[in-house]
Amino acid sequence: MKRIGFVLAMVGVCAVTLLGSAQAADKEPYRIGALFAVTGPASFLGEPERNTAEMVKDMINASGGINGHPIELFVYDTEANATKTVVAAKKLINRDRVLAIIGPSTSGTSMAVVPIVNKAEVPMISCGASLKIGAPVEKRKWVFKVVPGDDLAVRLMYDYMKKQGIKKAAIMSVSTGYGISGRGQLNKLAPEYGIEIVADETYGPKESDLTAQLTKIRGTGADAIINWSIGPPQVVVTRNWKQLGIPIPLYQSYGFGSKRNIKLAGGAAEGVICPVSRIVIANRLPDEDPHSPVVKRYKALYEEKFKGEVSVFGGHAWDAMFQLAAALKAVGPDRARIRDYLETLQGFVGNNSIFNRSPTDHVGLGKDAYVMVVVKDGDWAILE
Amino acid sequence: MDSISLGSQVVQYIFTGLTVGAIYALVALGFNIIYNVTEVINFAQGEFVVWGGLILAVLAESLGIPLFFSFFISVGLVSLVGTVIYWTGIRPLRQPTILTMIMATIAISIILKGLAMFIWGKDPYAVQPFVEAPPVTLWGAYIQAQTFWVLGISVALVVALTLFYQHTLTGKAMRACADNPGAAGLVGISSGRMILFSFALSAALGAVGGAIITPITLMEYDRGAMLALKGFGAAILGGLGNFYGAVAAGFLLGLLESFATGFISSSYKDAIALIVLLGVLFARPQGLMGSSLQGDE
Amino acid sequence: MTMPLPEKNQTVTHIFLFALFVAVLPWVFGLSRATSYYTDVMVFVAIHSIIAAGLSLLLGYAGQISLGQAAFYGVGAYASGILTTRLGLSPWVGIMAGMALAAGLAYGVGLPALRLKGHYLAMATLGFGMIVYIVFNEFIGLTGGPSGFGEIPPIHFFGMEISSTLGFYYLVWTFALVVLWISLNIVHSRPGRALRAIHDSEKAAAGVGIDITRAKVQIFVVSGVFGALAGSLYAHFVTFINPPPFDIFFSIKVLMMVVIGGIGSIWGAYLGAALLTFLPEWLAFLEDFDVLAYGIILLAIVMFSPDGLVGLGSRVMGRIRNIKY
Amino acid sequence: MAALLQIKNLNKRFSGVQAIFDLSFEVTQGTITSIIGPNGAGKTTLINMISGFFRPSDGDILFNGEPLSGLKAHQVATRGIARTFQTVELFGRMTVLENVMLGCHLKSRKGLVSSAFRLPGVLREEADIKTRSLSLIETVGIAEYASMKAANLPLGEQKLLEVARALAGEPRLLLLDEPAAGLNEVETQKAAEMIMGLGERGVTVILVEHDMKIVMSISEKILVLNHGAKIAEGPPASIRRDPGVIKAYLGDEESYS
Repeated sequence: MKRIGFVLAMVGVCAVTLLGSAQAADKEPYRIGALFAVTGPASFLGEPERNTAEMVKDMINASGGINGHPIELFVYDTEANATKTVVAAKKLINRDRVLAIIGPSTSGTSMAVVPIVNKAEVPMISCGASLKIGAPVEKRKWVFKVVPGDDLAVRLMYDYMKKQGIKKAAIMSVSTGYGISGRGQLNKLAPEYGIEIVADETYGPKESDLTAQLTKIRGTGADAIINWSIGPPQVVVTRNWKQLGIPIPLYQSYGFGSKRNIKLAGGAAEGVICPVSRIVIANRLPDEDPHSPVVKRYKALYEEKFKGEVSVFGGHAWDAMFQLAAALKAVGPDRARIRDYLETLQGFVGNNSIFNRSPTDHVGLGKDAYVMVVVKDGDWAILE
Repeated sequence: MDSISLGSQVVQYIFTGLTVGAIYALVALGFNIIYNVTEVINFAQGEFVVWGGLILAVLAESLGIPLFFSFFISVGLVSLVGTVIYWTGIRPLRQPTILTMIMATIAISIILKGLAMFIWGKDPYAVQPFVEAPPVTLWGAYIQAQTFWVLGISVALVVALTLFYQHTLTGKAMRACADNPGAAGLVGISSGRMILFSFALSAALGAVGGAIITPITLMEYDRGAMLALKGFGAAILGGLGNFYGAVAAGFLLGLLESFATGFISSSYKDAIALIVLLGVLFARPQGLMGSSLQGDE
Repeated sequence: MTMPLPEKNQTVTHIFLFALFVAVLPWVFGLSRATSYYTDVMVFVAIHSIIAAGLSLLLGYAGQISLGQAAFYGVGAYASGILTTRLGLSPWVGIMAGMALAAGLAYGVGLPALRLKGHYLAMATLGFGMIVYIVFNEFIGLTGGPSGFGEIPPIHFFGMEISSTLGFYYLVWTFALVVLWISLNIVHSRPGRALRAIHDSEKAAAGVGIDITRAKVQIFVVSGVFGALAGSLYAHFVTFINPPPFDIFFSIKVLMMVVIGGIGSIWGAYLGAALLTFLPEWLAFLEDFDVLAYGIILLAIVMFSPDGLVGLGSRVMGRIRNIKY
Repeated sequence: MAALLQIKNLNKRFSGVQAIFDLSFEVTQGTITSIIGPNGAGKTTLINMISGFFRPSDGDILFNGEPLSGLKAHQVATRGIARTFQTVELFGRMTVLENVMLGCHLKSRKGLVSSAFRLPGVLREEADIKTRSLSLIETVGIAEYASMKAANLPLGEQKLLEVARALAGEPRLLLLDEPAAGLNEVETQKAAEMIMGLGERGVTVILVEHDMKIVMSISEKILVLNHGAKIAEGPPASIRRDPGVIKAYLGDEESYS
């Protein structure tokens, strides 16, 4: 059944491509810029984002563009480096004359670009997670954000932990922007949930062994370990946790939400608890979940096209692209009006949340961006 | 609730330090092998480790070739990479000064990293432990089986290298270069062959490091630079060109990091290791590598 | 490398011509939309040139390697950023404070480190750079940690706020040209001659009464001050700082600028900074392969022109001259 | 006349090997003193200790009545002691003129800051140094090579350049370590004349040399070392007849007469 659906969809896409390219060609393209960390230390963000943005562009162009205008997408690799990002942003604005910018991928590079887009008056939809990107609104007139803040994930996790009767938690985090942001929220919100932080360990993104940190934590009498990182260390910590036979549960950040991590951990991931984005558990989402159609569509398209597992991060680019497309469709190629549209966007259903923005909230995310899951039999199982 | 006695913690830190230190030691040895013949630090050394691990992952996990064979094929292939590097990147250098050779090795490391990204992508790869076995309990500490492989193979390599340098003709010739660095020069057929051989050997050593550590740590394309830096630190701490120094310094750095994590702060473990390293460097009497002006000849 | 002593007027003339070239460049770039953003790239070329000039003095003239220049760059950036945003001080105070702090650090580190030779010195400066980088990451209260901080105010010049790219372009190139002038002055004078002497023979240098340690530390301090100046300018241009631009890989990049440009030539440092800053822009069309191409180009330059772009240029000029006669 | 240099009970040991053994002697201002002895007698070691390159194991070196102990090489140079090296140590990548200008290092003042900003006086001092250096190059007779790189000079001229560079610092004491080694007949003659000229200009010279013709013809005093110890000291005429010297050193020296 599914396969036939796919084939039909592909045939449809091809047909629309032929028609659309003929249709869209005669109108001036809409130029959109994108700044993604395709290579470098944050490529786990930038690569799926780039892939997704290109895919969405192709989809829109294949279906005849926006009001007949095709999208022209300019993607530059920031390597997660502020210097490169600044130059690339200037290039997008001055050379490519884009109507709006999607990205940058990381919080740091997003912050570096904020003053540039504000000055040039170019709307930007950042794919960084930090709360500072979207606030204070007075200083972020042209800046919007699609990624749920870490506070949402932390709150969901603490809520669950509280129900499990956990009183003392040990934090481990990677010493990058991703880890430090999560670590900050973990420390800040713990008292609200009556949780005491008994250890706060960090490690580098290329750490090869974390048994020393785990051993130190064992000596603190913690009830649970929370690891906030992305990439290889979160697999290493999972394996080390199993190897050391540590009897307390291991919680991970939403970055763990990839089947690949379960596979790399080679069985050690059984029992790991983490908040994940809906895209990770797309197949199990009930149909009544309002995100279900978006998430399932995105997952199907991405995995078909790129032959790899869809990631939560690519979903940010999906949301950003479609928000921009909606704006362009409604107001046309006018930067100021695109900004106004994005600022008052209501009821936009994205991968993680339903967006309801306002002049006082340039993020506009709901509180239910994540779902708690546990690894069971090599797959995710929804908790509660 | 979980707890662990101080003694068990110490044992755990020792084994963690030794495991990590073994890799530093192997990288440092690789530096020394090339340094002794050419007086050059090959900054692409870390990439050999990465390639060793990644090739092993492909052979053993994706192609399903038995681990034993995969291991040797991987080491052989990386050693070939080392040879190719010498032929294409080092030998064609005109008027090679130490600085241009270092620049060349940095450029080569960039190329190798770029190639690895192209071939394997950006995701990490895993390899199963050499032998599936439960962790060993030692005074309340848990030691994974692979750790013993890492330590055993590292020690075996050091012994083999020592025998090689003392008892084979090639080894003796390379040692002659080491005893009189510079005098052998960078020109001439025989020293050219020695350099070629040193690249192949140090690449093989790096590959072994990558192969034995990947089951513990995973491996991905951009890990090389950090490994090279740590290994460089070990090579310097041990005294450039000194094999036993490199091994001792590698283990020492690994232990320092793991104890600093355990008893001070994991945030500053690298800083602590570096401060110790700098302290040793600054306190080192001038005689060895210091100013020849004040030395006693 | 011959080092003729140019007459004073010759140096000044060269700098003046170069200044003219730099001054009209944005207008040339502005002619085509495709190159308009090159003005921004050129701002970074100027910033990179300043830090590379410092390393060129240290490495090309005194023969002392440093893999820790990014630390000074970061110290300048953070000093400027913290003093202006937290204490509301003038950016000029921030710049001066950054340079003073870098000078102190360079003195403190240089005194023990510069007694070391070759690879040992490389390791010591590398370690210094890594420690400073860890400080940037971990002293979160002061530096904002990995997340960094923003809203660093622009520089005011005689009451005029310099926040446009073009305005900053002229400001930063003024600094870069002054640094060029200072560096060339040092090279072509008594202290510069002493540095080159140390590079050639430490024995003979001591024999003619040159205080080797002092000379090395002095020039290390100068290189640190230049690095901090570059960092401060970076902070006020980008207005946001976080640690990655100041990591050890930037130190290695500065080293490559100096070597690729042509070691033992201040002009070479500027040329190298320009090439290594523009190269990624030119290679961007290769997308994920740009890293590979970048490495291959670097290797090719090292291979075919070990004395860098300056050497390549002078050989080409020589050949042209031969054809003429 | 007062002694410019006094060596008192000087000893130098290299990891157990006694290179200089309880050596004492004096050098009078304005004279040429030669130090001779078979290879390994400790001549160069002595020069290295006087010039601050080696530290004595014990004993004193007094220059102008003040001890030099503990001073580094460049500080010794500051006191007015210049030297040449047995194996020529030039600044090979710099021109002949620049080499001599470096010799003026101690006789010029301008530091980093004033040079960096071209403060007043920098150019004038630079011009002065240049003029003085050019005249010194002329004095030693290598004027035609002024703009050649030092490493490309013939050996004889390199040795002369070293002397010119040493003289540029206007030293009170000049230590010459085998200035004639490797030179041909004509060059040697030239060197000898030049050294004589130095003495006449009031520079005190200590000469280490194997060429006995030079030593005998220009020295006012000769010090003979063997195995690090002094075996004779006196004017050429007495050294020539000293049986100990002849036995230890001159016995097999056919060329001597």
